[in-house]
Amino acid sequence: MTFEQIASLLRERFAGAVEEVVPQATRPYVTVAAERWPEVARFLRDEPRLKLNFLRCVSSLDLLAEDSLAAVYDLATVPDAEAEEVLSCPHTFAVRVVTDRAAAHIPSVAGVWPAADWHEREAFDLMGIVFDGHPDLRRILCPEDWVGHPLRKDYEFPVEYHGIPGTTEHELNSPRH
Amino acid sequence: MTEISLQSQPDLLVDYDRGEQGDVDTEELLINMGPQHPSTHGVLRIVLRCDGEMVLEAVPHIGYLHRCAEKIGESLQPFQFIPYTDRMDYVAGMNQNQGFALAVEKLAGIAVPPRAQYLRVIFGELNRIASHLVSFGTYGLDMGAFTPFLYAFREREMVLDLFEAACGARLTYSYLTVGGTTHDLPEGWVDRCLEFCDYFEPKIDEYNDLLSFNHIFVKRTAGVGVVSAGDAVRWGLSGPCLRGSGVRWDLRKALPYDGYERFDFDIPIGRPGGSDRTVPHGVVVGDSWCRYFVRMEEMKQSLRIVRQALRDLPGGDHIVPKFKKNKTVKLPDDEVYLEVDNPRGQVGFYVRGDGSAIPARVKARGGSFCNLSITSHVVRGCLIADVPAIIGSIDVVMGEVDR
Amino acid sequence: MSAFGLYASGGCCLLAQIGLSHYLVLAAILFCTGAFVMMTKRNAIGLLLGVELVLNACGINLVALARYHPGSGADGQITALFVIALAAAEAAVAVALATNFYKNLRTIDVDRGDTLRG
Amino acid sequence: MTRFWTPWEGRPRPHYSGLSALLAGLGRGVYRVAAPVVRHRWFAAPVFFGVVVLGVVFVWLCGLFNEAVLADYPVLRDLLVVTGLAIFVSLVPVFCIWWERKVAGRMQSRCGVMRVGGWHGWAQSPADGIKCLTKEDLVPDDADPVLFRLAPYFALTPVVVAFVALPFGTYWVFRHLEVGLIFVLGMLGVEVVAVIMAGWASASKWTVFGAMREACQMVSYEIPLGIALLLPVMTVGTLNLAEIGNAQAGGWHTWLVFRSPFLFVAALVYFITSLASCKRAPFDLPEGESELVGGYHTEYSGMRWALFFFAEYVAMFVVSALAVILFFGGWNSVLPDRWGEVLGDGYLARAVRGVVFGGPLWFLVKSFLLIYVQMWLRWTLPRIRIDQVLYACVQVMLPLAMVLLLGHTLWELWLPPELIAARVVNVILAVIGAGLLLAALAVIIRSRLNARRLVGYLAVDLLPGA
Amino acid sequence: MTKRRGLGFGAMLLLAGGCCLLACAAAHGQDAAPAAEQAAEVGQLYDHPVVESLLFYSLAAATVVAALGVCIARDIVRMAIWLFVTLSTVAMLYFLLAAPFLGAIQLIVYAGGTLVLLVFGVMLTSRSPWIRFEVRPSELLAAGAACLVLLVGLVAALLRAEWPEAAAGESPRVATLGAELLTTYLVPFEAISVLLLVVMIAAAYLVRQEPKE
Repeated sequence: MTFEQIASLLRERFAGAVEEVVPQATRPYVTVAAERWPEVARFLRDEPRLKLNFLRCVSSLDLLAEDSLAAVYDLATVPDAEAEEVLSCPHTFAVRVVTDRAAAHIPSVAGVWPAADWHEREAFDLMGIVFDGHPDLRRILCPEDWVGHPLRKDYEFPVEYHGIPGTTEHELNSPRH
Repeated sequence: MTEISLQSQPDLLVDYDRGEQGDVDTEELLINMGPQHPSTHGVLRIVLRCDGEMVLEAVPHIGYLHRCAEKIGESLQPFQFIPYTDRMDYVAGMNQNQGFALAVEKLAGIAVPPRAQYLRVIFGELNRIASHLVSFGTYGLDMGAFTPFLYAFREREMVLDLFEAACGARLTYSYLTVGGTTHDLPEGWVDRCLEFCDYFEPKIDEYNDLLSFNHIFVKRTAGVGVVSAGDAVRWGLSGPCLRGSGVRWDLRKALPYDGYERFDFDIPIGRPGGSDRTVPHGVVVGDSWCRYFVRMEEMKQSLRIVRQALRDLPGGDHIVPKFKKNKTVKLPDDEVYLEVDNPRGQVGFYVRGDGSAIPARVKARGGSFCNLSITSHVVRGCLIADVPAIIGSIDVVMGEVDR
Repeated sequence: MSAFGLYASGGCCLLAQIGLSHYLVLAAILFCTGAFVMMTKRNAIGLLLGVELVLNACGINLVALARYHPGSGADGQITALFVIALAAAEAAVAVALATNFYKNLRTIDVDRGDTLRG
Repeated sequence: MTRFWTPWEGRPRPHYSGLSALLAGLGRGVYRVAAPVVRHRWFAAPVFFGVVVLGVVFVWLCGLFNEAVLADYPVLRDLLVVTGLAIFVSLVPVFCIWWERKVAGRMQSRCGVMRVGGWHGWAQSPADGIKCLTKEDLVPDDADPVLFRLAPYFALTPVVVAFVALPFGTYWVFRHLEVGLIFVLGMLGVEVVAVIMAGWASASKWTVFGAMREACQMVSYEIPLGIALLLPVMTVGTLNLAEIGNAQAGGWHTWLVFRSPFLFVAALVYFITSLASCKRAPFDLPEGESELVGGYHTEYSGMRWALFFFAEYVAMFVVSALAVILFFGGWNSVLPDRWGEVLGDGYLARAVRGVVFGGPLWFLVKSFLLIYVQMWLRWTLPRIRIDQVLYACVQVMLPLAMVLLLGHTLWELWLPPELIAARVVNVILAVIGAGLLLAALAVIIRSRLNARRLVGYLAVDLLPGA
Repeated sequence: MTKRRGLGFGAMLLLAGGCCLLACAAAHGQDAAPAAEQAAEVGQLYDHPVVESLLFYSLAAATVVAALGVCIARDIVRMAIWLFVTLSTVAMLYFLLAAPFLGAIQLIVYAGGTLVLLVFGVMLTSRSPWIRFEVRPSELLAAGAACLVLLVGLVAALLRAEWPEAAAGESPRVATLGAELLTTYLVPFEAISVLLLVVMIAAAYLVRQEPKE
């Protein structure tokens, strides 16, 4: 199925959920309302025509202009083990879920794709998006006591962390963030 | 959850202290495997909850190698970021270069000359061989067999010599770059590469005789850490881990890039024991032995691809001419996500431009990162000696996990 | 007779010929320490150690008596052999008991295990 | 100004005190003197000259001591033997470690140690010894201080004491113990206590795991080991190692291993179980570095750690020596001993007889051959899992050993060696053994001849030593 | 630290020297076939009363000290180690008593087997190796007193009693032991072996893994 077909399928299935369809992008995607996202995800995974069973990546975005954060879910369909000859990927798909920057909350889909577990933890760690309903949401790459979320555009690198100088004087004088 | 308590109060890891009275202590023993441990490749730390030699629960803790390369990517031009991709999976730098270069090219709409594509395929596959050699050798180490490690590195040195002849670097190449490759091949490189292919092909069978079919080795790995095909897909495993579970899925076939569709090669997958002369009895699809053996077979396929590519290697430019002089590329206000098939699984790069020469967002999806996430699901109810067997068969590179 | 022997015999005649009673006294001391251990240690394994000490004392007795009793033949040594075998068996059972004890009562403090519940 | 953080800030200086300080200073002094000498290759020449001279003297002694000389001066003799044993025991690990590194290197298509001392890094082990002496000796804070320090000595002592009853030749033994075999076995078995001490006293979980594994392994493998040793004992009818060795003086075919098929298999069983009992691969679980960081000696460093390795290598020699004495003809050569009578009784004749017709030389060669097989296995095989170790012992080795014992008993009862059938079997087995040895030799020669084809010419040309 | 290391060396030398000397003493009276005359000579030498008494006193001292160590040590593994020392010194005493077979068996069975078994028990019953059991001082006093009385009584009785102070007789050879075991003592021998079998089964039964419900 092409992107347009999947998008229209979603449109008619979840009228209000699909907020925006961007087919002209190099990698087209649809934007889904955060509160409806889990059911959409479950549909994408279980719909026999799609079977988007493989979560490739969860990329978190800091859209400073719109003052919002976003998580982009890249999906693909992986044929079953029995399929000997199916070597081409039936279809791929991408969903973007936008949330408010001040209080970033997106329902977790770790229950739909277990692969989302660590991806969402990473997004929470580096971008500060809180995934509601995540089994164990805590920092994964940064230390537990790290301050702030590094990938935000307005992030200030700490001057010192446990006696380790973080920002050198040069960077203090000419910040690059 | 226990994980949280472990993480937030590290002194819980000391489950007894000798001063206390009484003879009864906690039944379980909390063991801190890593970050400095001979068999946790790199700085992986796994907290094992053991009952005697039996592992009840394993909680991986990562991030010791975190450099936030993505933040760096947001302040550098693509050409400048290429070296950082090397440092992610430092065992398969070429493939990382290739992935990022492809993403940027797709975003900026750059067409790569055919010779460059062939060179990328050749070097990608050679680096797949080198990386699988490392994984094979270190897996032997994890099993307590020291010798295969040195054999593997002996051969890897030859691959590295080829790389050095081509780009001058032996570990972090930055050779495959946006628009092609930084240099063209030196004189006589192709002959040396063919020589290596002829030399290396029989070696693979030798390694199989030495380690893969060794009775002890099979006993140690067969049926250990079994991952069903469904689990593998659900947990987002990729590369040899996914194929070891019997899923015939390879991006080089499924979503071909750099003209992989030109070449003729097979996708080895895990097979049940006894199904075929080369698979010893007792092997279950998706166990450590399958994951390991898929790599051994992939090396042969890589040799096939390299031979074909060397055979009909076209002439012409090795890089888009305009990049020979000025190495800036304007990224449109658009986004792209592109995955390539690394030795360790699918490595994806999400690049988002904002009209300037510096990307607004760079996200790297590490294959090892996703493969490692299944650890706590698999390492349960096995023996302590099985933990290195499973981790080694998943074959993580912490640089890629922590990025 | 060698030079060393001559020198030794000339040197110190203070040390009397070692006889049966020396060994018996030593065995008695060993026996009492074993008894002391059995009385004071409340750890099941500790008790076991005490028993081993006592058994060793009796082993010394047997062998010494056999040695200084001409004509006794191999009796003493063989009995001591039996003692060692029995000690091994007893240790095995005792450790098994202690383990079981611990499984059921979560302790190997014998004073705390005063119930008959398996 | 930002404070720049240095990783070595506030790190304690290496701390020596008392005897360790003395040893450290001594080691440094020795190294200062030795290093420049060792660095120049010309030092190798006199060393090897000396080695040759010593060899000649040794050969002479071989002949000289093959009769009970000095029997009238027991104290002098004992002093001589004890000194010799001390020197030998301290040389065995030094040589074996260097040798193992060379063997490993060759098996891995590299050269092993090459630098220290010039010729093939012959001085590597002494240099390592000096290094271990000068290292700061660490005792973890939580460790049980006394037991932690005692454990290495408890590991080394028994295996050294085992040499009291270990004959290198008919008269080359400190004491002819009537129960020599059990004495040596007991000493080998005592070593496990040291390992448990070390593992427990280190107060580290890895070491405790190593100690537990060692305990399981030793206790379970001692049983098939002992049963396998019962077969030759039953055949010869004594526990005295010297007598067992002399019972095989009739030449190649009279070695006990060829006496009956059961003994033939028993030798194999003994070898495997002895691997397990001295923690050699594939049974090196107690120190399996990929699972338990260092096993029972994780927390040890410097001299104490070196003592553990001394103990391990000496134990390797002892088990190999036992195998040689009990199965492979001890110090007897492949030629029947009585052929040597024709040589007469001159000193020269004695020397020749001591070299050609059995003597410590043969004993050492055989033992070190077995040690070589141990190294060979170690650098070839992966490590077994603990449950597989115990399975292999209880389900395979133990029943096999028992069957062998029973079968050999019946064999000795029904087929006394005079019977023609027994002779035939004996000859067949002897031929098989010879065939195996020759096959091994052939393999070695072949691989030497076309290393390029086996390893690959690229690899050979890449060898640093090539 | 220095003293400790010295202590280590001392322990090694003491153990090694002791074992060697005792092995010499054990050579007494046994005609090891090829070196009969020599062994006899040496036997005579080491059989000298002074040497023998020196050996005995040093060994007895070591035994008593180790036994007291078992009493005093507080955590169980240390007790086991002390017991190990006691067992090995007793084994040496067997050598001194011209019962080398017993000595070797003691080393193998006790030091090798039983002790490891004990340590096993310790580590199986408690994951934390450092076990302490506090006993009330009153108990200690009572026990100590009782044992002291017992000791005094015993020693008094021993010294009072009239022992036939015969010189050491010819001690039986290992072959004799074996023959005796299979002839005179056949019944108890078989009984012991049956007992061992029963014990094996019993132990396996006691520590069996209950099925998880």
